[in-house]
Amino acid sequence: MSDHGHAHDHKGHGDHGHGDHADHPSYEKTYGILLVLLLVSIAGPEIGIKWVTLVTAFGIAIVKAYLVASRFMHLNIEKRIVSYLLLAAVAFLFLFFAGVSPDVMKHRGNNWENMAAQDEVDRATTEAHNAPAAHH
Amino acid sequence: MATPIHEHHGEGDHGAHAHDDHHHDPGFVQKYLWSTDHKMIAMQYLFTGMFMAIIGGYMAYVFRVHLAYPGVHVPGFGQVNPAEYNSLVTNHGTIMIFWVAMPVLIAALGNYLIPLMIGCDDMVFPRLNRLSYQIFLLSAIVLIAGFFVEGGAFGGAWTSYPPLSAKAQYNNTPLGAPIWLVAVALEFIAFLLGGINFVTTAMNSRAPGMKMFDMPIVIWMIVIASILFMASVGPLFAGAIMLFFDQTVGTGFFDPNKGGDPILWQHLFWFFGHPEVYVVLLPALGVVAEVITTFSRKKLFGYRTVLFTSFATGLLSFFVWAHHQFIAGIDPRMANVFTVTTVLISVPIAEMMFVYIATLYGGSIRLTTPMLWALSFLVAFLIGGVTGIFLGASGADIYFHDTYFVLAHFHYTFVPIAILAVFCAVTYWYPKMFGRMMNETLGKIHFWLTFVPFNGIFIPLFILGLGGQHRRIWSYENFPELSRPEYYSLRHFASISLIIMLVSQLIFIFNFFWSLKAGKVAGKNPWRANTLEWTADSPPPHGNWKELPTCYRGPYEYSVPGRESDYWPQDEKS
Amino acid sequence: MYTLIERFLPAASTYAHDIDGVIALVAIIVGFWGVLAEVILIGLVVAFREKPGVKAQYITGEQKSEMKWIAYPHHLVLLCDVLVIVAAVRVWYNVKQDLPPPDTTVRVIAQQWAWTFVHPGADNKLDTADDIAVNDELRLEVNRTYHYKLESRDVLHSFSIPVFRLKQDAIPGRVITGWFEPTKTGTYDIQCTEMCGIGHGLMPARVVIESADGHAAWIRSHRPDASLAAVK
Amino acid sequence: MRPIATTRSATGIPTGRLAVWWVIASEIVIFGGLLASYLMHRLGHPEFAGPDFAGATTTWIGATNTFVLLTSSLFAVKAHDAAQKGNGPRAANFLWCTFGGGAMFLCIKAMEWTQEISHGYVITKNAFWSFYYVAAGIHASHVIGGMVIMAILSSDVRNNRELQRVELIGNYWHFVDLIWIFLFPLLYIAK
Repeated sequence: MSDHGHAHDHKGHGDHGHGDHADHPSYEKTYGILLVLLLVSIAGPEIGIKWVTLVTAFGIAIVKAYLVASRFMHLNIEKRIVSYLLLAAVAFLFLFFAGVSPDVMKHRGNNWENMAAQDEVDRATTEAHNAPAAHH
Repeated sequence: MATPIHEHHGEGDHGAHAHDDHHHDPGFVQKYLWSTDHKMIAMQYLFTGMFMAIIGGYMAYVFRVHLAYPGVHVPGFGQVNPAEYNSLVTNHGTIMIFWVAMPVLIAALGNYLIPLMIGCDDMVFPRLNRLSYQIFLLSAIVLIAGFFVEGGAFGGAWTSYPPLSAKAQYNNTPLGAPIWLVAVALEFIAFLLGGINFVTTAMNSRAPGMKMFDMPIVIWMIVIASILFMASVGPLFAGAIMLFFDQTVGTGFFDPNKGGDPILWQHLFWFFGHPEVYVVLLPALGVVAEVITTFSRKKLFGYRTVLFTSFATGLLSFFVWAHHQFIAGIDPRMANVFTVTTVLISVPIAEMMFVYIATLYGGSIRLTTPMLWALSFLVAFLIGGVTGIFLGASGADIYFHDTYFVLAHFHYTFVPIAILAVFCAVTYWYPKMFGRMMNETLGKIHFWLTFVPFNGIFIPLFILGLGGQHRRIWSYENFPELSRPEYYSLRHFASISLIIMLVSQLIFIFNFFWSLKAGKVAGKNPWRANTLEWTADSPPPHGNWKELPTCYRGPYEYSVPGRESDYWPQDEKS
Repeated sequence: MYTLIERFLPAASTYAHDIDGVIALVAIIVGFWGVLAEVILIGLVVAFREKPGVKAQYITGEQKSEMKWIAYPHHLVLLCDVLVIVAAVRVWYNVKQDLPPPDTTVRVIAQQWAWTFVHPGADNKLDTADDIAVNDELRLEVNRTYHYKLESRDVLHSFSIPVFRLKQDAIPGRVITGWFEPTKTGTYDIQCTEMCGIGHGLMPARVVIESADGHAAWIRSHRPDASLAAVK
Repeated sequence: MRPIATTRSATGIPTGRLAVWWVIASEIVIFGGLLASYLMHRLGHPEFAGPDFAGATTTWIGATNTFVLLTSSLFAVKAHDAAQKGNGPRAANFLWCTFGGGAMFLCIKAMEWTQEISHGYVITKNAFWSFYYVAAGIHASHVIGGMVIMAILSSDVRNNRELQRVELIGNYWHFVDLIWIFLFPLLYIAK
């Protein structure tokens, strides 16, 4: 963002620079791994077992995310605080989910019932049975 | 990039005109809208905020008079019909929180103080800073535009709960509702940019020798507040986009008939809405910390205690949001969890209050105007704080929810934050901002004519709340329990107090502009304070210092034993 | 027992006094702390006004001996919080979570901007021919346990009966169940306490609490067929 | 004319990069709020797996787009590598490759959406499609933003000016890639 900053940033990089060239895993290799993972995540559902699908879909998404964050965004050689910062942001989302899902994800609870949502589920599922998938 | 304007003398003039920023004479724009100087941008925020405060105050005047004297022709407005009434209360709330408290406490103070107090020449991203103000100004214009469109301004309360806010057939403001939403979203973007700038500046650009724990409390508070804002506003921003699609293209994110859920918005809103309270509270507390230490010539009682309690408050504030929804249809079991967290947040806040009070012990207290504002903040905020316990306790909230007790409670927190603390800050840093002292006598008159009527407004409203008077009601005529004569006398008292409070602001405005010209010249450090901004010229030139200061000690070294002078500036070698 | 809130409003339900009790407890606790803090604050300001030749003391507040001035009140506040939480949750559980078996169930339907109260009628069953649907008037029999099934036809509303200390939002698409047991005969306000549009201030309703005979007479006076139309 | 403030680095992280980390942190909660809301509906509504919902999305198109973005991310990181070695022109070329990746992603998206809309799967079809278009739409707007920034930077970079910015835009681009890595299973695979 700045001329001075420029020079400085380069010093900043210098320190990492070594890391990058000496022992930083090669970008092409990381890329290869990512593509393999992508193929697995597509193949997963073909097996047709639900939990396998979940693992191949979301487990692998997390692995991919980790690879990109650590090796492409260089969090592996960045100051620790940044990783904590980003993880904290993610943590807040789990908090949000934990606080909200009892009301939004569930359709009935302690002395309340979400009729509209249940009707929607029934309507759509019956529809699905009556008219089987005929798209693309 | 546009070269920042170099202005030695004219800060005052910026001030004087900056509040009608929407002129279109290019020279004027170059000078007042296109500057990248953090002090100039702070002034822009300050005066835009004050301008919006006048609008918000006017709205309060209109609906208070209407409530006290139903059906009366309100001078300067006319008869208030239900739709207008809803728009007024909705936008009063929105403006006072998003267009007054936020820009003045975070943006204006943050922009002005962060570089000066940590001893650098500007924000790290001056152009980003300028952009953030321009987006903010745009958002303000968009919001006000909402009043002049077909159907009038949005009137679905500042919480904007769908389905009411989502469907024109329900809220009868087909254009007002989306415009309101767009304005708020723009405002969020402006403060995200600003916040990133603040946090990065404070993290990276401190003066040589200034360790993290040498930063003045107010800077810490503004940084923590910015981080709270960044971490909490995201879901609501996403929610705003979803609601906007509900309003404009008819999606059903919050529409139960289309598989959506109105409760989701409430959660998205309050997950932001509650931390937001602390986003504005913390900077106010920071200002008060600076002022009471300076005018009691005391070291802050436990600098680290204050920091850790504010960290704790900030973190806890993410775990309490649903106490706004106890009876709003969430699962009753969740209410118990949120009661615990909510009541527990009183611990760090109470602790912070104790620290501030303890700081006064053994001091040598000078009751200058800023000090009066600071003390009044503590007095009023204590009341606002303790009355919050009634509402955090789920059992009691069943009765109090959405009554005037709630309203009086949060005005006893927000008025100290957005009015008392802001006057405290302005009167305290005025000499630095404009190089001249404000008139003390006028200042004290203004103080008493603001603080006393403020209590006169909201103590009666507390009582009405105990009587079960609920909020956002156009007329009490239809509710026998609420239209008793003794209740009306309370409403009269509140409304008249409000008018007194509003009128007495003229004293401040006069004092402000009169002192620009006639106030006695302040010099660098009129209050004999320690923090770095007082070592720069008043007003500081562009770039703030000839050569940037170095920091040798913490900000609160007052009355150190063995020194004949009772203060010890941070940049003084020994 | 005559509570703070009763100075303003009668307590007309079985749990009204419990809720008033929580309010009283909190009032005592925070009243003590609030007054104490204000008195100390103002006292210190008076005691330590600037005096010529007297220099302020240098107290860091970081030593153990000084920290205790924060630590003691800190623990006391924590203790008070626990008291408040216990009291609040106990009442909350009784009012919102644990519903006693009903003698009668009424359906409360909110819409812009009116209330529809569906009484079960003589057979004491909802959704039968003799249901009595009335706009803006809820008819109750004193000392009888009621369940209400709360619904909304359009936007959020809130079903509030101040004399019962009862309040519950109505959510479109959901049915929320709650309870109350009137303890006083008379006619009182029902308020909508959730912003529901232009008419929010204009949807008042009344709750009429009658003796057993009075209520029976009212039911008899209603011919079912006519009332059923009102539901549709 | 840039302030000295910008050149200081008390944390040891260059100011620009630190700011980008904060940008990313605030973006995480924006997308996270949306995806958390989507996840609640997805888990609460089994019908989302059905034919008129996620069932109608085309996995292979989503997969292709994932591949495209991953590739563009590789180019972005190569650009950063070149910039660190002080080779501006090479960095600029890689930036334009990344730009190309983004463009291809958008084209594929456009075709995909055209096809779906022509099948009647418009944003108001049902809750799933509302989330589908909004989530992917916000993501696409980020792709466009990144492309614009890269186009602007490239000329400076080509002349070996402001090379540190290559890493900044790169980090942002990788983040946009990350979001898609999660959108892909959420919207396409979970049927």
